[in-house]
Amino acid sequence: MAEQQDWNALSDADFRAIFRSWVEENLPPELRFMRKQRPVFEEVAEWYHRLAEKGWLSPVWPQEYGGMGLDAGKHIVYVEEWARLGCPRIPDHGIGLTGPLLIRYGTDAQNDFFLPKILSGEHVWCQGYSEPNAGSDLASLKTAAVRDGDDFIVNGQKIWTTLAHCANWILLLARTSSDGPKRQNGITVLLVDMTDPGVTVRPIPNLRQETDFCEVFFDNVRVPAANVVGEVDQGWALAKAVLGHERIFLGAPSRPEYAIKRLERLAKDRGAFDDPGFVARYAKLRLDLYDLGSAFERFARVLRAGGDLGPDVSVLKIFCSELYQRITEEMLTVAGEEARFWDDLQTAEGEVDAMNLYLDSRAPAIFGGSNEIQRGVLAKGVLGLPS
Amino acid sequence: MAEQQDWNALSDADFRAIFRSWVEENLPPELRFMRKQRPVFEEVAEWYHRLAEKGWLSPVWPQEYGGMGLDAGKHIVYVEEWARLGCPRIPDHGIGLTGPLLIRYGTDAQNDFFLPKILSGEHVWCQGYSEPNAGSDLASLKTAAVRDGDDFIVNGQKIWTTLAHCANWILLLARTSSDGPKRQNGITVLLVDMTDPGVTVRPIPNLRQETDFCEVFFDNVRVPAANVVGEVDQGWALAKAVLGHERIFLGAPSRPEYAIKRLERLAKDRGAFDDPGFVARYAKLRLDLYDLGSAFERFARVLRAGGDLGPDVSVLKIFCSELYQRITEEMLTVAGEEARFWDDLQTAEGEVDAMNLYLDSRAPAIFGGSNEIQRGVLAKGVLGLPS
Amino acid sequence: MTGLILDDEDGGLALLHDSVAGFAARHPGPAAFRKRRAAGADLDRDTWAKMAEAGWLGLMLPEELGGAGLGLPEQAVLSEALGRALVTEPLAQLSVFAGMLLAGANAGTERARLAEGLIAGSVIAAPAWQGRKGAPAPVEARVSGDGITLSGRVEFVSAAQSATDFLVLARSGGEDILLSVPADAAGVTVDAHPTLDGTMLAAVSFDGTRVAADRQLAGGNSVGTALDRAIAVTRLMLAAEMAGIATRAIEETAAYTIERVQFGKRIASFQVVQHRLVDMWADAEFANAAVVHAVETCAEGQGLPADLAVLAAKARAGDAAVSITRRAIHLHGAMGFTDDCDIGLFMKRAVALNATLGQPEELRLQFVARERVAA
Amino acid sequence: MTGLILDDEDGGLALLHDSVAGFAARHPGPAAFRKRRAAGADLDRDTWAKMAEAGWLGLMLPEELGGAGLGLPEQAVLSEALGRALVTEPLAQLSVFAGMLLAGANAGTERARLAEGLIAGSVIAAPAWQGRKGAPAPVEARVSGDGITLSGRVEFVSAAQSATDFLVLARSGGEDILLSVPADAAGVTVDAHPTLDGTMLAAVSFDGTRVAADRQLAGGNSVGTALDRAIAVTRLMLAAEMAGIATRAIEETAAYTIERVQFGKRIASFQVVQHRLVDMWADAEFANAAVVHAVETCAEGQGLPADLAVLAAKARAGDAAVSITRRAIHLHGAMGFTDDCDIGLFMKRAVALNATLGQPEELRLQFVARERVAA
Repeated sequence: MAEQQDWNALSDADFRAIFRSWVEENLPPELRFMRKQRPVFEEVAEWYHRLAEKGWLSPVWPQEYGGMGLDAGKHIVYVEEWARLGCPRIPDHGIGLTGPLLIRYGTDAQNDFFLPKILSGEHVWCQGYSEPNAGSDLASLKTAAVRDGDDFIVNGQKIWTTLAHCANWILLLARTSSDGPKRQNGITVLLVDMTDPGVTVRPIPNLRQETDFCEVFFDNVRVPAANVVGEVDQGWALAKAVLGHERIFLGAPSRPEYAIKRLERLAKDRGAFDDPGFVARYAKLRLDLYDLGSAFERFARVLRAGGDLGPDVSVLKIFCSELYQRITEEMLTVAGEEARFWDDLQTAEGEVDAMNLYLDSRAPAIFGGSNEIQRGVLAKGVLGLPS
Repeated sequence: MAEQQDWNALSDADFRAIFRSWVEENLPPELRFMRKQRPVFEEVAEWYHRLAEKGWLSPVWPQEYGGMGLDAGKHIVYVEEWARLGCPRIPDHGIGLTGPLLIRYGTDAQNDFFLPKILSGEHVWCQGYSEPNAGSDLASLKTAAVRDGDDFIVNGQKIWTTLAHCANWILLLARTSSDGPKRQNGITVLLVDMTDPGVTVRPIPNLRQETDFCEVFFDNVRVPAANVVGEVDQGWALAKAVLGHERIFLGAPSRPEYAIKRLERLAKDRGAFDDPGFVARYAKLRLDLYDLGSAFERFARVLRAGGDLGPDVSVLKIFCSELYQRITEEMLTVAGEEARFWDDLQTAEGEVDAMNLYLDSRAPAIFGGSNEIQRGVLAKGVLGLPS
Repeated sequence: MTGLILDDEDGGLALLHDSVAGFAARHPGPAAFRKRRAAGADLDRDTWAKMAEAGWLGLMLPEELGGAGLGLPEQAVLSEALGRALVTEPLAQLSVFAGMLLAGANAGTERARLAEGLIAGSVIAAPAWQGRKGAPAPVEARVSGDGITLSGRVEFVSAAQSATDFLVLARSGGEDILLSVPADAAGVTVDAHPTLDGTMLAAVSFDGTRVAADRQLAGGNSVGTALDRAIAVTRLMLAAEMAGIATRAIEETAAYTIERVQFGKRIASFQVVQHRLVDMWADAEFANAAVVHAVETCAEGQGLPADLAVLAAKARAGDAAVSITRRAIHLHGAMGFTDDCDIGLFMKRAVALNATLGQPEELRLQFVARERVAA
Repeated sequence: MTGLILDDEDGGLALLHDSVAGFAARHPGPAAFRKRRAAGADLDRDTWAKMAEAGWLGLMLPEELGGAGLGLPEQAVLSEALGRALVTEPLAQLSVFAGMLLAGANAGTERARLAEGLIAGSVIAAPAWQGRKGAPAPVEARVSGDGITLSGRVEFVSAAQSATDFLVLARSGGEDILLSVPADAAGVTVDAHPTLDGTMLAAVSFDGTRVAADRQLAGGNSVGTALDRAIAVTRLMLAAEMAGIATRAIEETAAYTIERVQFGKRIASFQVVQHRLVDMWADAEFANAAVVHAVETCAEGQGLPADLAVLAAKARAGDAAVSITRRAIHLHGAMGFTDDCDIGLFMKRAVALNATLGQPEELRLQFVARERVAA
């Protein structure tokens, strides 16, 4: 049984120290600062199980469900240290999405069945939201779930489903009605077993020629009505509501921070710090990162004080994703004639995955709501600009 | 009587040489590279009259009307040399706007009366287009001209009327009808004597605390119907049509060219060329200017070959105005702690009007169709993007 | 959320902030700017007296000098609010900078006189210490008998025409000294030029100017320490003032574009305008965040982290204020290009403050150089 | 108007341009890119043979060498069209660069053999002359008897795996020489690594590699002259190729955004998307203009103006192609982030060409340095 302790009673510094020292002892060295942004379950299984054993796998779940029960402030410390120590990302849709949704809206039966299987790693979840014609405009989704006795019959297609090829359960948004005046109505959250007949997964290689997202096809898939979360037709509000303080992490500086360290390594090795032109460009990037930290802190302070985030937090995600891009673009400038190689660059202090980061940096400005969508949200939600 | 010669028969180089040597002999030295972008008539009267005497005041008017009759290619040379030699801008709405409009659409009586008075400087024209609520959206103009016997009675207000305070005639767009489905219909071009009763001019000081534009108020101003150009209600098409190849000059590199020379002078004096950070920023600006020249040439070539400009020429105006701003912004960076002074900065090679240029550079991105309007035109007219 | 968000348990900061808004309602900043500009003055003594009455001068001077003994958060909130209201009297130089110099000076009668007058608004003690490139450039001092003789020239002196005293950095026998010089002393010449923000900056020359020895306020290493501290704190307050300008400029521009109709639509409803406003707002938010971070880091003590935070805040707020106000002018269309429209005054003030005590490029290079030396 | 607009009185350029479009319809570039990448190859010999058949290799080689004797405009139009069609075989290196080296070499049997084979596609003569930072780095040559012995290592060699010969820059007794080395000669080692654009670049080492003396193609100052000329002309053709990529990328993206519907609207109807597309188009236009300007300036003769024009064109086209394709990926949304979508291949090719023979920043600094020395 996992350790039970009121982590929130500790000071941030104490909690940080405890977390850090345990990670340093328990995180297998070969998993630190993995090149791959999105390892599959098998690659990080050992780390997953150690966290689960310790009770540290799910930071925000209440302790009664096997989580750490961290408040938002402590959760920020957890995420910060995770990044700083180079912990690999684990397939976390079960921990971060399905779990919180069930804890908030699930039945006891759903919780009893699903939550332990997330912690054990038996169920690996993915998120079935986007469709080919419902990306930025998610509410236009068409995958249909039609009632048939005690079941729903699901037909349709999802896309950009991260790590679907190594998941066995999918949290599905499906259309159960299209009568209402608003397209947001008539959407239902379903828990779907991907090993059921009729589910097909097709991986989509990305710009890095790796697979971290997939298409998922549903051909008359039978899903028990017991697997509906919350009310039928009310899934949109559910899916939105579960995104709470976690929205801050979309703007956490960890990716640009990692990238700038690699930029510094490359620049040092290639003598770029002797070039004042580079130093001036680097200074701009360095200060942008520094100030992103200050801006992140501005929102973290709200959470620490027990407040809620407003729509303004999107500003972090925009700035962070664009900064990440600019840092990786500068890496290619420093790489000079070498900025053509697919493989990592060699330096005296180790490898620099310049191209890997450059290509990866194209993604965060698109995913999780493109930066254009975010700017629209800010225009309306913060500045109150008219339609 | 002015010299008559078929300038278009000369090579560009020959014409350039003839033009240049005459200007160098005849342009009063104190008028070269004037600090003021928009001198009033009196300040440049001598230069105006010398040009008129020589027959070189109106480059594109046909020779029968006292112009040079230059084709577009030669006109470009004329304008290029004008800028290169630092000729001051003259109040040129009569030459560039009223004259061409009358030559194309005016009656013989109008031409006989007005054209000579433009050449003599007796009539100084301004352009009465914009209104307080009709700027970017010019077609929504409301200044009304109502038929009353042989006259029109004009009531309304114009704004951003350049040099109206030293003009005595105004080329007015007024609404004569608002029946049609399109707001562009029902607009008429009127020639209005500003000394007539009911015309009031209020200068508007600009960011540089100089006056180059005004408000003009019309209070029951009586305008003879003989002063209508073209047909009543058909003025919109007229006003548009007269903007022919001259649109290229909105993107002529002369302002950024002048600004970069001043930047170089300041940078040299302040030792900035020893700072590689500055040199890198300067290099970007320098190459932008160089490439603007190549892009300008791309369109000039079309004109030289006798072709017409498409909507794509707007790209020059956007790039040019934004480059002008960036150059003047860099001047303030080089000026360092001095970038607070209102007056010109002193250098060993003479004055640098850093602040004057910085403030002036705010204007071209707004006037003559804001850069946002221009981008909209390009989106529709060149890329064919849908509404 | 917007503006400076600092811990304010007793509500004192909010009170201070509101007091500026009240002041600005009675004495609108833009009008005062234009009036002073038209007069060719470098300080409006009436306004200054009212600011003294409000208790805003020498806010951070210790209580033993008669000051309010308040800290960086209070001064930052005041400066931000003044920026937002476009109150452009040179508080950063005459209250913050001068105050920090006096706080770092030796106890004594002259210091007490200056501090008292500074707080009351009766003494205008103008710091005079910069060379042409902005770095410290002491004038030459010769001590003889019970007097000190000064020769040399300093640049970028605020309120030199209105000054009662100059706080002069001088060098005597290999040692820096700080002393006050009566503005009307023999051999003092003021060469003032108008600035973009409707005030004047002067070069001040001392040609054998003689002052009594008891006019010396500090000597030795403490001078450099006080000067460095004055520069850092003033930079921070300039950053706060620019953050205020930035925040106000985005508010004004949002309001204008919501009001202004073209093509039958409010121009704030055009997507391109919306996204530009969002970017401007984001820049202002980052400026506010950087200022808050610097205030808090400085409150934790002096040293490298505090120095870095101040450099970052001044650079960020300067870039934000200047570029936001520029974009604001553009979004005001032709109206923005007129002198009648206040938005231009905000831009001019932002450019002037940004050029004061180091522009962003220079501050960023200092940041990186210091951080990398320490690494 | 769009693309390269050059004087084309006899319509020869248009014909050449159309021939590439026809070729690309039969042999689509993206498919060939993926196929070669999957094979780990640095050249697709089938495609190369077809390009030879089309008469595209050694286009500028003089007629006495069996070439078409065409000029810069023809090569530029070809390169632009290849860029637009994403035909990514290394023509710039194996035809343009190698061709210019051969054109500048001494007459002789070996030159004739190489030129003939180059044109026919049977000889793959890979230039081998760069050091790690991209500058010329001759290997060491020792002449003895009727042979030459080479030792050293060069970087960034295109098609090294497929090469039949290397065109090697070497230094012998203080003098540069250019010679051809059989790819299968003893002591030649090829260390090839995959590149972003689905090909391979190699470091090639010579360890006591011995070739016959008649393999020397040039010596003395003419080597440097030929190399400089090869660099300049190749830079220009890379610029043309990148202008083609830029133009195509904006066309593809306009088409995609017109097609793609979200929120019930074509995304190309959103004003923010429209303005971004306009900016991308403008960047492509400027790239095209810079290339045309450079072609014409070079046609007027070698010298500083020609050199400056080439530096400007490569810098402009490089920045344009890279940044346009990046924005294009973004506007393709998640689709753009997939390997299935061709737009990513255009971006990868643009990055690779931009990194070849000098990136924009470096070229701009060269431009300014040369211009200011001359001023």
